[in-house]
Amino acid sequence: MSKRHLLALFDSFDEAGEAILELRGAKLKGFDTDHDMIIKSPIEHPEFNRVFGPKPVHVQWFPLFGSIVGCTFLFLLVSGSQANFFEQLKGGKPIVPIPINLVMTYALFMLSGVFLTVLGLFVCAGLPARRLPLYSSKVLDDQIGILVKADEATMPVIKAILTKHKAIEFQEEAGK
Amino acid sequence: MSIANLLQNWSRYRDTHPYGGAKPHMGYKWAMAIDMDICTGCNACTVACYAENNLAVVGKEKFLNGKSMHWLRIERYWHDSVEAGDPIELADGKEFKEGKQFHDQGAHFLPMMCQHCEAAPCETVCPVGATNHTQDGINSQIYNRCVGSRYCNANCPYKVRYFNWFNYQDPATENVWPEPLNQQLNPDVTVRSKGVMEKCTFCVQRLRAVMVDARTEERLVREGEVQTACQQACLAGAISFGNMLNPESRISKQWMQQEVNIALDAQPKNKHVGDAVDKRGYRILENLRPYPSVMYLEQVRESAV
Amino acid sequence: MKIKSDTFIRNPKDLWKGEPEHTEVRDLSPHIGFNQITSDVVNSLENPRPIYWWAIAICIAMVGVGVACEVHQYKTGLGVSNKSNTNVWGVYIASFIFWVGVSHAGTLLSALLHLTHSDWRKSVFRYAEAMTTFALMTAGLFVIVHLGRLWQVYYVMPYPNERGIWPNFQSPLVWDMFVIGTYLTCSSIFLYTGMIPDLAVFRDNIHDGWRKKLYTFLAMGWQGTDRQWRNFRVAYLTLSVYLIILAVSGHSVVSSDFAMSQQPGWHITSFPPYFVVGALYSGNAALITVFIILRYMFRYEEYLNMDVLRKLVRLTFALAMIWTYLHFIEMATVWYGHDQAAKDQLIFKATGVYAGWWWLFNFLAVVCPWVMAFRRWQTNLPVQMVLSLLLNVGMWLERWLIVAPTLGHSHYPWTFDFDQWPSYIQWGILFGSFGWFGLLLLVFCKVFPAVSMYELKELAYARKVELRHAHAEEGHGRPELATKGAH
Amino acid sequence: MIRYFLSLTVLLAGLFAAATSSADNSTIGDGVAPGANNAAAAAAKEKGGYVADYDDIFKVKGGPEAKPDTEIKPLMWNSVDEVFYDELGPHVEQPIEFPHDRHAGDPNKVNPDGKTGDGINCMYCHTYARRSLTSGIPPLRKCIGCHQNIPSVRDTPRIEKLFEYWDAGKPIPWKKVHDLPDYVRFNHERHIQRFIFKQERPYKEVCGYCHGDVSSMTVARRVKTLSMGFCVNCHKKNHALDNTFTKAGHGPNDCFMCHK
Amino acid sequence: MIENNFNRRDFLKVLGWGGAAVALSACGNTSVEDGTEFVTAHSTEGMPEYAIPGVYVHFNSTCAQCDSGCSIVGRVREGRVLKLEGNPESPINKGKICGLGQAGLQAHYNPDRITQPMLRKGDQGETITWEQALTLINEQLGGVKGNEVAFLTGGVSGHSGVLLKNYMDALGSANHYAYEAVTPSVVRAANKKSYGVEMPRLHIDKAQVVVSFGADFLGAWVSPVNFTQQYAKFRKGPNGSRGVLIQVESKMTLTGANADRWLCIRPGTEGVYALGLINALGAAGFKVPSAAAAIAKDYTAERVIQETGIPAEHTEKVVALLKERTPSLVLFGSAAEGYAHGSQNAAAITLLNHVLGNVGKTMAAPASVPFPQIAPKVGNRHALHALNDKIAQGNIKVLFTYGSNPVFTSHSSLNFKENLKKVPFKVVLSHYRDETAMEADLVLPLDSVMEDWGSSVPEYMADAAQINIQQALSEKLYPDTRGFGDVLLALLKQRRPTEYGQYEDFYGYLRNAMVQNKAALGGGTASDDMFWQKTVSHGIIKLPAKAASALKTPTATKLAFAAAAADEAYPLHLIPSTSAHMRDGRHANIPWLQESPDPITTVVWDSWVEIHPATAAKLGVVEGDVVEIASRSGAIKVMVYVFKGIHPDAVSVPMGYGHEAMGRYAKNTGQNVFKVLDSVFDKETGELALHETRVKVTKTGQKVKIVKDEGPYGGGQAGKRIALRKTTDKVNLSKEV
Repeated sequence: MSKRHLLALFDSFDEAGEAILELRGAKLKGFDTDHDMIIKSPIEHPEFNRVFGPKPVHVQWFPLFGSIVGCTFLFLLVSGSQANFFEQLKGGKPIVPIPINLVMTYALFMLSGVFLTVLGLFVCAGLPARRLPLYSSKVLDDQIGILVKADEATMPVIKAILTKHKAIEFQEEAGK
Repeated sequence: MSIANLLQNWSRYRDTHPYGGAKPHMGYKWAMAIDMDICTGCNACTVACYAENNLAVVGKEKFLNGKSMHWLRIERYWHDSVEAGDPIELADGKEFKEGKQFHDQGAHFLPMMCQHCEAAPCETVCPVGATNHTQDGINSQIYNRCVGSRYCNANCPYKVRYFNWFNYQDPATENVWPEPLNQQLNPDVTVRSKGVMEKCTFCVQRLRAVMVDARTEERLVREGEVQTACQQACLAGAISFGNMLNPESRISKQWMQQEVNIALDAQPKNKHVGDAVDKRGYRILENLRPYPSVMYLEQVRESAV
Repeated sequence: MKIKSDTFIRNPKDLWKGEPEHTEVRDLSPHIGFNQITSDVVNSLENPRPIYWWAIAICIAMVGVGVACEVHQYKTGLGVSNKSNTNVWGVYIASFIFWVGVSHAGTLLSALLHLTHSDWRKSVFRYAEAMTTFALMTAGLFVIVHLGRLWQVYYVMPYPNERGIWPNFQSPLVWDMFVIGTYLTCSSIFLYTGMIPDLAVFRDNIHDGWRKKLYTFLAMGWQGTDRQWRNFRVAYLTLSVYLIILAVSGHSVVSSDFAMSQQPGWHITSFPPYFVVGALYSGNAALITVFIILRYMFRYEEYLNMDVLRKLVRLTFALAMIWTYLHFIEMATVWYGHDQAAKDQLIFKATGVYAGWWWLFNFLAVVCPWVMAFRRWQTNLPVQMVLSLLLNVGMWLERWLIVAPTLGHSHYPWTFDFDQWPSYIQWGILFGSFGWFGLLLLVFCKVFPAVSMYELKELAYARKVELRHAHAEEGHGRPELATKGAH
Repeated sequence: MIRYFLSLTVLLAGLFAAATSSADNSTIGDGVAPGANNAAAAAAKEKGGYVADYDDIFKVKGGPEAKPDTEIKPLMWNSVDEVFYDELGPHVEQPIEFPHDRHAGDPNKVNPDGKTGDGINCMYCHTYARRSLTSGIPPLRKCIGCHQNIPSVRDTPRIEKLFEYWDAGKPIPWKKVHDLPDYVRFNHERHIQRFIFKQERPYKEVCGYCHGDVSSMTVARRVKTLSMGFCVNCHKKNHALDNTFTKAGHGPNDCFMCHK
Repeated sequence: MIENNFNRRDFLKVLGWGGAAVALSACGNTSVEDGTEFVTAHSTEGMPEYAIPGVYVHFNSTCAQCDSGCSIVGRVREGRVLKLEGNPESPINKGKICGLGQAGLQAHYNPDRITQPMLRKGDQGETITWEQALTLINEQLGGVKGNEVAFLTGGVSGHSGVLLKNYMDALGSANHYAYEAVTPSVVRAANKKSYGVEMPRLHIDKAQVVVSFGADFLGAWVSPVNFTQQYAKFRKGPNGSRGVLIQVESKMTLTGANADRWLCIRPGTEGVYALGLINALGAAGFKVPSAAAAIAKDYTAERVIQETGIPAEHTEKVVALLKERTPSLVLFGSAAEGYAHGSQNAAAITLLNHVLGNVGKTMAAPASVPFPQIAPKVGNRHALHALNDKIAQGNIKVLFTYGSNPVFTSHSSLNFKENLKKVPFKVVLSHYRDETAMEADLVLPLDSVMEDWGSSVPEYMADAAQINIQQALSEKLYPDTRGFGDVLLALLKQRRPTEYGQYEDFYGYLRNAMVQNKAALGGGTASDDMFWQKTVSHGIIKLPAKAASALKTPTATKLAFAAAAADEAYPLHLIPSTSAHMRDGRHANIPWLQESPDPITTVVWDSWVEIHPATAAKLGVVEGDVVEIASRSGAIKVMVYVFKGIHPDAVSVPMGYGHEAMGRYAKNTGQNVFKVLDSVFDKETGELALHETRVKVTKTGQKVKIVKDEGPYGGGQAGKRIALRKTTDKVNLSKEV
């Protein structure tokens, strides 16, 4: 049974929310709400949390790791290089002055943290992403899009439900 | 390998270098003493310094703009205003405080050059480490490493560092050494290019020459074997220079006799003033704790006249 | 596709009018729809008011002046900037601090206010963030311009080289190099990350040539799926946390250039907070200036509106007061301290050759901000324009009066030097730096969304929610949370 | 997570250690040092900012007639047409193509020109090396001193040229091959004293460490970078001998020792 | 990990500095260039064994920057003399050398030296060869009588002096004039009169108190290097009490700046004060010879105060000190001698010395050279006037000038420059194209001191008699310059070929002359070569000391001092001051000297007028104002330096500045004070009285920034502990190391 994609566009978050709930309730065969349905919206949609329930986010672990590694590395770098063959004698100061090295350690603490945060974002959010099979530029402008993937058989049912909830526009894959 | 160095010799790298702490100078600690009672301010040392160290003669306009290059400058003070130290006349000539009618106890000449501080404020701030403290207690200045941030000068309490504002060796623009004047240039001293800081080096080229000979003969440099240019020129012999770690050297005896300890920022002798009348030794701006290596001997004036 | 919108039909004459007192303005009117936000922003980029092009031209001219001066200085040597062996620093270092300071306001708005969920920032933080980045770039230029042998600036960078030597990590200048570099990198990353959703909108709405390619590349296939939004929120929060720390540490380190030294008037414990607050203060003033310019230039009246301006002005006033306090504290600690040299230094500033400038700076930076305390002037554009400029002049003077008098009047009387005045070269390069900064900013605002669309949409959404509650209380029906305008 | 962190730290540390120690590799070339320094030196020479060569001095002292007929071409980026230039410095065109291999080469080895070397000690001609900063090129007198007693090669072109200079009473304008930048203070005497006379190493090894195997060249050619890293690597090594200046056996690690 | 051929610029690109990196690499300026790296030494002959490239060789010679005759050591490397130090063997300077001497290098390498003989064509000069020049001189000398030839020199001594004398004899001319503009000739005369010698040997180090009437013996007086070294000993006080220096003068000299008590005296009243001191000493119970007492008795304390303006308490202290601390030493210099009654002042002061019993204790008879022909012929100002008169009468047809610059240093009322036009043929032997050379018909370029050979005998010898050898330290910079001796020899060969034909050059003559007398010169039985080698390598011949004859004690004669008449039109005294570096201006073209600040005022590169604050207030001028200083003979415009080291009735302008020619460094630097000097002469010696000029100072309204080293606080210390001074009388420095 081949699967097909359907993108429905809504004007209002309420409608979209209702539609999702109903799709969920419908318990359609071969249609798993968690995996076969993707919401696209111009802003983050607080309304839908009650629909999906909270989903785990792991980005925050990356900076933790990055910062710790980064500052360790930098401290080694700085004090190691101070202790090389050309030790730079500074009158009245030790060659490896710890508090001073901490300043730069702190800087790299943040730098590496930021780098890994972005890395984390890309990894977790799957960026850069390839364009999904069905896409309308409206979803970033002013409409909420619901992209569903389902058997051809169930597709009409889904479409009906969406239409019921004032889906103003549909996009479908061409049939095979 | 640096990491290995770090781990093996950690304690060594934690020593404070080189004064005070457990780290001694390696065989040498060059220091100077200047007796201002017999310094006549004749400028022989200044000219000798120009001759020895390829100093640029900047000319009238640049001198006026404070771009003069004298590593060793003779400062002339008057002590006869109402409170010593108050300005006698401000730049615009108006009398700031009414002093005596005449400078009737003469002037006070003070030769000022890089003090080669043991805890030099200039060393810590140089971003590229162009100025460091050498093993033998000199405040080094590596011209080719200098990028010209001028932070060292900004942080120098004595303002004895001089910056190459122009390309003084370029015959096209600043022709400081026109043919054949340039043939006098000392081959042992770099002619500094545009944009680097320079300062008194205790005539390091002379020191290194004798130190190399000494190493070849497997000994230390002897007292009197080397003189700085200013010391050699000083007519009155007011400048003495030598290795402080050599107990035989005149310099170490002088510091000892004057009870000036290089590792202190306040000399105990100054606490009991009266009885130390002929202990004239002191170091300028000692209280800022740069621990300078140049000791000055106070000028004396006869009170019987 | 071009999105027609009524935002164009607007009478330019009432631009300089402040909002009337009685009308209750919100930071965003609840009647604005998502579509309108998109179309406004996109179209404002398409054709800004003609003054934009004049501004560009002027900026390029200014940059030209600066570059000419720098080339002359590079060829002849730093001497042409008329410094002396006593006054080794001058306008360059002062301007460096000034620009680093300007950069801080952006971080404050975009990061700190983001954490505290103060929504009014949503329309201004984007260009503020851009200012951060560009101000830092300008500051970096000044470091290089200042060097005697700027062709060897790479000596300052710690990389394993064949010479086997390293920079001197004890030097505050190297800390600067580290921290400012970090700050620049991070803030530009922050700027970019925050722009991704909007770039996606542009990708969808712009259809011509290189910009399309650019946006497509930068948007990285953002489609606003729930997964993307989820992670995006957390990442952005994390970044803003880092940015706040950075901003604080950054200017503290810059202040340590002076505080770590031994010179009277520099060696002051309270310098780091003093610098940081001063940075926020001057940065906010600059923010107001740019606010007014952009509002007119790109027809952002709807979003950069009076309510936002008022909040901005109030914030600036608050910062000004904190800074004033620290300013007096700093003087007090010197005055009642034991360091005679520092005391002399202070007296010298107030009575010596720099006295005129010093009092002017005190007037501009301490007295002038009080104008902001009056509600009637908080939204008066001409007043705020002039005022913000004056404050910036004052704050620049503050930096210059930290640098110059101490050098001329430090520990050693023989070398005191009171009559060094920066030559036209220094002024020219300073002048050019403003052009450079303006040019970067203008180009940015033309190419990238200077106000954040998705955050505005969030704001609009929040307003609708409020509207709904209001209606609910009044017992009318329950209006939909439509993304369209409510008309 | 923790394990990841540890492993990565160790990895980075190792990498960094390798990086900082990579100067131990004595064949590191410095992108700028030798070339650019020559260029800058020559630039200043050309500017006439100072008298750069002994024969310039000679010219000034002895008047125009003593001016050497070929002057040293400035080795500059912009004069590549005159001097082919690479990272190791100039390929110098010497006035007389002096065959080092013939003089200093191994007596038991046959050179390309079918002759064996004479195995003459470097310091026989470069006689100042052991008592001066500079190794020195022998006065023409020295060449003649031997060659007037070697009739066999008397009329070979190079020797002809040699005697032309001699008869004209002119110095041979040799060109400097191993040209250190002017801010460096390199002391031949000290190194020779230490390694040849104290440690009694073979002179070929000692001289060759910096100059390469000259005895196999005709005209000397710079084969080592002579960059700072090159010096440093040797100074790092432990040649423990005396205990006067530094306790350590390595060369001085004090900037002021080699920089002037 | 870094790959081997790691490139910095790549790394910069990695850092994203690409754009910048291109600019950097384009510049390529990565090294700080040294002036003088050498390929190496390669020469055919001439490259002596000792000349190892990179190794210094030291040659001894004699400094000729001034007439003190210090022995110097030249540090020579690769044929270039790089630095001058003092020769420790010389009793005069004992291994030291002053700034002026150091600067001899730049006199040698000076870019403005004349390199070829020049002949005047209209107002152009064209270069000619030496042969042409010498033949030309010969022709010119052909037509004139011997007495119509004159030779004007500075002080000369040694063998060039001998040749000069012989040449004048050969010409049959008696017109050799030794002229020095700045020289203590009245002092010499007075000494001669009082002590029987012109310049007694001074033992400053033996004295406990030195009272100096304007003798700047630390700066520019007679033999400063030697005196400064004595002064150092004197301060340390070998016998336990630190020596006390009292300076009595109207304008603070370098010596005055080092005095324990600087007494500002009304110009010209030094003699009065000396006699006043004698009187006071007598009154204080000091044993004063009756004759002296008789002369001094009129000079009561009141009169002294009234005339000299020195307050009583200072005088009393001085008297007390002189009374209790002996021996003392009284010196007098330009300040005392420079008046119409200068000789009277001098006599009074010598008398004071006698009264104090210093003669024989702190002053001794000098050693003398057994060869009178090489003895120094010191110059004086009178010579120029004599010559000038002759020229004015048109009695001089050929004039040679060497070692002096009369057009610059003669006061304008002499109008020497105009008179010079009356001389048909003027030959100037000079290093620079100075003012006199500009007037010349033929200019002959001289070797610098570093290139020339010679011998000299210093006027003031610190110990036994000595002869200084001047050795060529480097080869000639320019092929067409010749030494003074060589020129004289060449000229003599024209006159007395038989006698001097044998000598190839002056070196040969000198060597021969020395070697011939080697017995008398302490050469003993050494071979000629040995002796000559030794002589040259030491650079000095110390002659066996003869028993010095005792000094004659001064006799008291009646003295009369012309009271300084008040002058309404020209109220102020002008004091032309001598700075140690500028002297009479012959070294004005040496950049080092121009740039090294004047010790007292720290002014560089310009001349200034010192005015006392009170006077300045009266005139309404402040520092930096340009004022016109007008005398009866002329006027100059100089900037004001308000200064408390000068008498309110006097203003002081340094000599030596204000050249109109001579070279790039000297030309138009400052103002020439000689221009304004009146021709007032000392009654006895006929010397020009340098300090007698009266001037009026008027404000021009112009204002300049005065170029000086001192900061805006002047000599103040802004409350910091920088320069510390002890004022005490119980410090004992003799034990200090």
